[in-house]
Amino acid sequence: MKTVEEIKAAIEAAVPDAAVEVVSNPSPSGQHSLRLAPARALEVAKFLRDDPELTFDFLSNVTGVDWPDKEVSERVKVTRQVTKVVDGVEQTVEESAEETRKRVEPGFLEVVYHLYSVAKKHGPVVLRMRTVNRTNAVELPSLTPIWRSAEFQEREIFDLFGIVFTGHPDLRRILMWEGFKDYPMRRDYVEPDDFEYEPTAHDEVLKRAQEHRNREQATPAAKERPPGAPAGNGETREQGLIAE
Amino acid sequence: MLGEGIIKGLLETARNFAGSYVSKERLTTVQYPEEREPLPEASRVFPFLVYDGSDWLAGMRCVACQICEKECPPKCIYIEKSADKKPDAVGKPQAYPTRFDIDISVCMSCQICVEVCPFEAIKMDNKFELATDDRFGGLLLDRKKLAKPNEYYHQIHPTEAAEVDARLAAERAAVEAKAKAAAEATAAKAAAAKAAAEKVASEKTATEKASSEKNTPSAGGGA
Amino acid sequence: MVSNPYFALAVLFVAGLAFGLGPLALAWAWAKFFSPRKPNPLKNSIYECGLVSKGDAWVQFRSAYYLYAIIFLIFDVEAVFLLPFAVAFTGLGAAACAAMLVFVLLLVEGLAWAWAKGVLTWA
Amino acid sequence: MSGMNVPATIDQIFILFTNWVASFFPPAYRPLIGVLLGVIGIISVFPGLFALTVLFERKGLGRIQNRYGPNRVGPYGLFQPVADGVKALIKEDIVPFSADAVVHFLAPIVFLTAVFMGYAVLPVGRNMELVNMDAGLLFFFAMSATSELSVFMAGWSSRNKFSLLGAMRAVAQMISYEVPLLLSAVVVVMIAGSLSLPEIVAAQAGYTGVWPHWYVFTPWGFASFIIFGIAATAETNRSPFDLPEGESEIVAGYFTEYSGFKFAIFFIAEYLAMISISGISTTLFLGGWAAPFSFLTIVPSWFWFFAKVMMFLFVFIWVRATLPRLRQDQLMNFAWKFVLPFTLLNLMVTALWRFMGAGWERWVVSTAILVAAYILMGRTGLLSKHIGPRSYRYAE
Amino acid sequence: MDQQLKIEMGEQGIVVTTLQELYNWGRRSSVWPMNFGLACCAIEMIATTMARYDLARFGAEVFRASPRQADLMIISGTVTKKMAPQVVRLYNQMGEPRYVIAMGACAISGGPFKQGYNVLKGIDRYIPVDVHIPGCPPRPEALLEAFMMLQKKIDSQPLTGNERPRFLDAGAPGEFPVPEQGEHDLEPPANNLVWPVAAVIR
Amino acid sequence: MSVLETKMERPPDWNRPTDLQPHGENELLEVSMGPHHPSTHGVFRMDVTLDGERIIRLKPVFGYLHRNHEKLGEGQTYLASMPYTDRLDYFCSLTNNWAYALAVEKLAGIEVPERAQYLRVILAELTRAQNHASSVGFLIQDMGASGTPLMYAFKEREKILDLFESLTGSRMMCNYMRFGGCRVDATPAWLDQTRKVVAGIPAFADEFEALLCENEILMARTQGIGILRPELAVNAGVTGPLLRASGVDYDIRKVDQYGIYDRFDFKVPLGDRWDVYDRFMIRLLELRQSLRILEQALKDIPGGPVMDPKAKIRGFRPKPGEVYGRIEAPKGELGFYLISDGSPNPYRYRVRPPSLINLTILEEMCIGHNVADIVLILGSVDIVLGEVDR
Repeated sequence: MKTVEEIKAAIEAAVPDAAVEVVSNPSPSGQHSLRLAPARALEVAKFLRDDPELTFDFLSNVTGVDWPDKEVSERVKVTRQVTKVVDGVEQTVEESAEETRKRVEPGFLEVVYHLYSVAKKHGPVVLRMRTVNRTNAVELPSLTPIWRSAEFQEREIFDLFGIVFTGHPDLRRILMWEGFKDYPMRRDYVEPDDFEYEPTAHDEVLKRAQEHRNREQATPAAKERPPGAPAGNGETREQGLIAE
Repeated sequence: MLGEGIIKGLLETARNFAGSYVSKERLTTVQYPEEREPLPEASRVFPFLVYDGSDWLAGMRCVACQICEKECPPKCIYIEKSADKKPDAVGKPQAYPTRFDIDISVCMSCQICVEVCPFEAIKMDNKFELATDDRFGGLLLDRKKLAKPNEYYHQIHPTEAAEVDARLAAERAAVEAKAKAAAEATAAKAAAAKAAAEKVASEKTATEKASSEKNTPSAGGGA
Repeated sequence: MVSNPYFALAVLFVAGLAFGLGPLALAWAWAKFFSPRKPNPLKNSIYECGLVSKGDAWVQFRSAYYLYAIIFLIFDVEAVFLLPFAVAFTGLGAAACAAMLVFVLLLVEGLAWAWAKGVLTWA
Repeated sequence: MSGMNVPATIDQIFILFTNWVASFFPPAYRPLIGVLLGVIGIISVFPGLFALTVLFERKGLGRIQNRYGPNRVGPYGLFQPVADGVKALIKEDIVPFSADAVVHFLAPIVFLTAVFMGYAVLPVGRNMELVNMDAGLLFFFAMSATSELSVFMAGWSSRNKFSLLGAMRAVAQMISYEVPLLLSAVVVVMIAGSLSLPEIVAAQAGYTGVWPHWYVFTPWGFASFIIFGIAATAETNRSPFDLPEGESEIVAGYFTEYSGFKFAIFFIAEYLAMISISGISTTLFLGGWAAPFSFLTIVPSWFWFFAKVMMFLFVFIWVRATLPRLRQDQLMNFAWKFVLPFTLLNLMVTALWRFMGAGWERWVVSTAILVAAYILMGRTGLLSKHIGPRSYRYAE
Repeated sequence: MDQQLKIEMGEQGIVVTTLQELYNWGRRSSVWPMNFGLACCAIEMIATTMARYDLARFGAEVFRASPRQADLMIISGTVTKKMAPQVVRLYNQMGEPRYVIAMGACAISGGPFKQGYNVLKGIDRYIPVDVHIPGCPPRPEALLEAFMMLQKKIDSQPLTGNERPRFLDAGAPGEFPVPEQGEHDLEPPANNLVWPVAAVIR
Repeated sequence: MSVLETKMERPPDWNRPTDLQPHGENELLEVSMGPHHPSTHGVFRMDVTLDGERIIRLKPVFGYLHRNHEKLGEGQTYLASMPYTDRLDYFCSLTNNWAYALAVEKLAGIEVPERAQYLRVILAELTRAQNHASSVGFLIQDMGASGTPLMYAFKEREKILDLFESLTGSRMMCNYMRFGGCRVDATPAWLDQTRKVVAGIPAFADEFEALLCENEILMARTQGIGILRPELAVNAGVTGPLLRASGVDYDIRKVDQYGIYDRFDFKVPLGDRWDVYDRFMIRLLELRQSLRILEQALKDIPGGPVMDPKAKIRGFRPKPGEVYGRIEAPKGELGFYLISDGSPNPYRYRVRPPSLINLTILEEMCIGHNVADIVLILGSVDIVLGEVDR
């Protein structure tokens, strides 16, 4: 099989303004990937599938990855103009110094495609695409028209990461229910706090349970309930005691 | 011919029907509450805590290092460490768990706690008849319920327990040997120190003596 | 009246009815005295694999039944005609049998025609 | 008592008992008593047989599947059906709010009553039938057709989609297998010359050597018997024709919305229908209550009847344990394109049989025609649908 | 039931006692489970009905697919928040008397998947559970044991009096509200009639 | 000749199968089959629109068993995810273990000792054997047989589960493989027992085939049903026996030769008619091939350690990077995609489930068929919901 660089060259020969970048992978697996520009992705994908030498007819895996905004602190060499008194005269000189800067690298969402060839029995080739940011309406082109196998996987990414795939024939939530608002696989997703009555002995859970209990007792519903109303199958259950 | 395959199938089932009256292979039911298949030795259900000797609290191998609590994938272990210390299996003073809970309504029987435990303190039980109608009380095992003697461990996993015991014994022997060596070393050191000290002392006394001797005349002289 | 065979049938009919209704009445009484029925909109809604049933089940069902029903009717009538013939068959001559054969063959032809026309293709 | 024939007494013991009970009443009431006792007999014996069948089915299935089956409730699990009955009685009866409550209620009752009516004409032993009707066979078929109607009632009234599908399947099945069922019985009527079931039994009486003159031992009779068996399986919704309740496809089919004892009634009625249709096949093809060998005639007739019925039931269970279900279009195709033509052919073969006299030639000719037709039709049927075993290739 | 008790009850009303025994015997001996599998535990549930363990010995191999005809719901596996309304609805559609076995860690508490955002932390937040079987998955024998425990429980339920089970009590609710799927979570997160808020005593 | 060597002709719009039109003026019936349905193999749901009994539209609905596997995997260590992989395809915990271990080993560059490789092959093939047998049993069960084939399959499965239990301690959730080997070594007694069980499987397969293969009802029900064209199968990412039943020679054991599969002599059966019967038969034939591999592996298994001594159980932190590792699981290609950022937890943990992707073409295969057929087609895809929804 061709190396990633060769494939890149082939793509660039076929789709001139493809703007493919090689992303190297430092792990021993050596699966380097190609980053596509979303604008030309469909053409590149079509080329990869139909090129007689490559024939990546089998799209195995489609994944989303969330890269949240991250604060990078780096040491930068800066040159700045400083007014100094040199030889008794005040002048502006350029001086280079090192300083620690904090900047926020803007986050993005990424989609990773793993391609194999069934006809030629080679692979994988890894394709990646990035969104511009992490808002709720980020768009990427869908590769489902090229490979049907992307259909459910892209729906899943839409469901869990919130990437909208343009050109997808049936983009609906797949795993969560219709009407669910969040994107749970994003790294900043906060899941609903429903451990409150969990009877495990973990302290934080117990604390939350206590808080919940206080909240619950303040609600009118709890007051309406007759004391000792049958709970469970007839027997009045001892209110879930955790005692030692 | 139409119907041939059907007849073949019918013969097959008939064979099984008749066979169920004669062959054990064709009547595989184990009538559970009365008959039981012996569990394989490796069989695992939920963890328990091993203790040595007869007193479950004193002999508990667990030193509340909380590794298992951290490594437990579903986070079903909860440990509180004691403030004081008691001697462990080896004899070293160690902390012990004042609280060791396993929520078996969460536990996934993965055995990772056993793998990561450096003290051979937590092992897998093979008792599976734990059904209960008590959602909370019945399914939260505290350290009292979890503690099982080493003999029980030997009973359910004999090979493994023997290995563990050998390992522990070796460790203990090593520790003892080390302790002994250390003790000897300390003794020797102490002796050496003593000797040195004595020497120093003797020298000192000698010098003192000398000095005193020296001094004495002067003192004497002074007197 | 009693010797009439239909009397026995009537008795059996009543008994069969009682065999069904008796336990139902008993079950009703049990529910009345001990185990109260608690109908509620959730319990008495239509079962559809755990979901709320959408749309009505009473729809006009496929028309293919119509053709089958007609063929069925023809052959059932044929069978009714055949039964008296069959009862008398042992005493009949070859000519009468040939006549009957023509009758049967006519129907067979009808079946063959329906078959050839694709009526008997249940898609 | 020297003049008394002991086997004959045992054979007629129920008749004698009835007469004995009736003798306590004024003569005018005696026929009434006879009828009542007969009805009581039917109402008690066949449901008892139902309970046994259910138990044996569950145990038999168990044995076929290498396990025991119910064996804990009572000795050897004998009380299992009783417990199920008690459970069904106390179970809550749910009628969906949107269902047609009247029809929903009537369907099981109609089913059960119609099935019971069928037993009226069934000769369960020598002189043991409730009604000796001239058109007994016709009456029986009329009643068995009613049961399908009630299945449709149940499915339609529930207003459940799965029930509806089940009901529609039941209708399709009924209209397809009613005809072969009737026509294969016509064959017997042709030779026996009567629609009365006792007379059909009588027509099969007698032995050649030790062998009985049952219709199943003739080529046309055997063919009819097989067709009748297939059609009967379909009529009673038994596997592999259990489409109306096809559990793996349409949940529980027409009785999806039935609970409590109404569901139990469906259950009972289905098994009773199965028993009664086994009884009819026994009567038509297996000589009814006649002993299988001439030297066994001392065993009472009712024993033989029930033994043969049990044998049928065993086959039903056996087939259920082995075969997967047919699909609806296959079921219809099989009925209209294989069974019906074959039945019509069999009709003609039967006529030929009568006209060929008593020689051995008629055996050869009718067997040859039927076997040839069977093989031909079976092959073309399978080939036209490209159905058959396959061989497989391996990647190099 | 010991002899003394029997005599006492006999004085009170032999009819009720006999009826109760018959009633409980019938219920206990003919528990038909619902053909209802959720996840991994369902496979062990199937294994329990298979030749090796043979649930049929107890008369319980009649798995009915329709909830109308089933007595026992074996919650065999993880109940997700997407599935929970359906489970509760199915439970509601079963005829009384009905029982629930929560099989496996997931059904009891969410089990190993407890931390998941789509996993219900125990089915007994919405419906009453009779027997819990811990294990992941419990062995088939454990299910059989739980089944026998359920039978014992049925046996101990009186027909009349204050101790009678919920479904014999006209005042007790027969309906268990189906939770709604909200924008972030199920609403309400639990049915307070069956799931009392835990009191924390330490 | 492979179908794929010919130039594939694609219809212009392959994205969605077109819905059929009802006959005449029939009213349509909208039925949801599942999530509680006897033949959906779990909590799967198909929203079908019926014209009579004919399917004219079908929408699969997933997520009823979405257990947040991937999210949980990102929140805990590499090792802690291992027992969770057992619960993906809960029929085949050992192949799941292997796929995950393989991915992590690739990510961190860990070698696996010889004996461990052999043990992995033995366990994976045993898993495949029991999975195929029970999947065929479930298929026939969906066809309406009252459990007999399933019972026979489970009888055999119990024997294999006994082996798993006596080696790994658990019947289903084995949690046996580790990064760099296997958790415990197999005793000679276990190997002997395995040889005995393996020797008994052919008799079972013969019996099973006699019971089923030539049964006319079974053939009539399955032949010509649910045809899946090879071009579509490849394009839709279908893998495993389903793909091979469509006549495409693609077995990852042969293609990637992961583990030590290059040492074994086995063949890949292929179907020519692409229907349900082919899938059923391919599974039975693959079962026979698995037995061949098992015999060879049990003969050749060497001694030695089962764990790479350098491998760490606790505090395992692979270097930053990413990997996609895949194996031929009994249901198809099971892959794990991992991104490491150097911390003890994977940054991204993704499972490529064969069952979910094999369902992509469910709609195409079902449309135009009967209600009775779709349960068969679904059964022939052989899904496990734990893997579909994760």
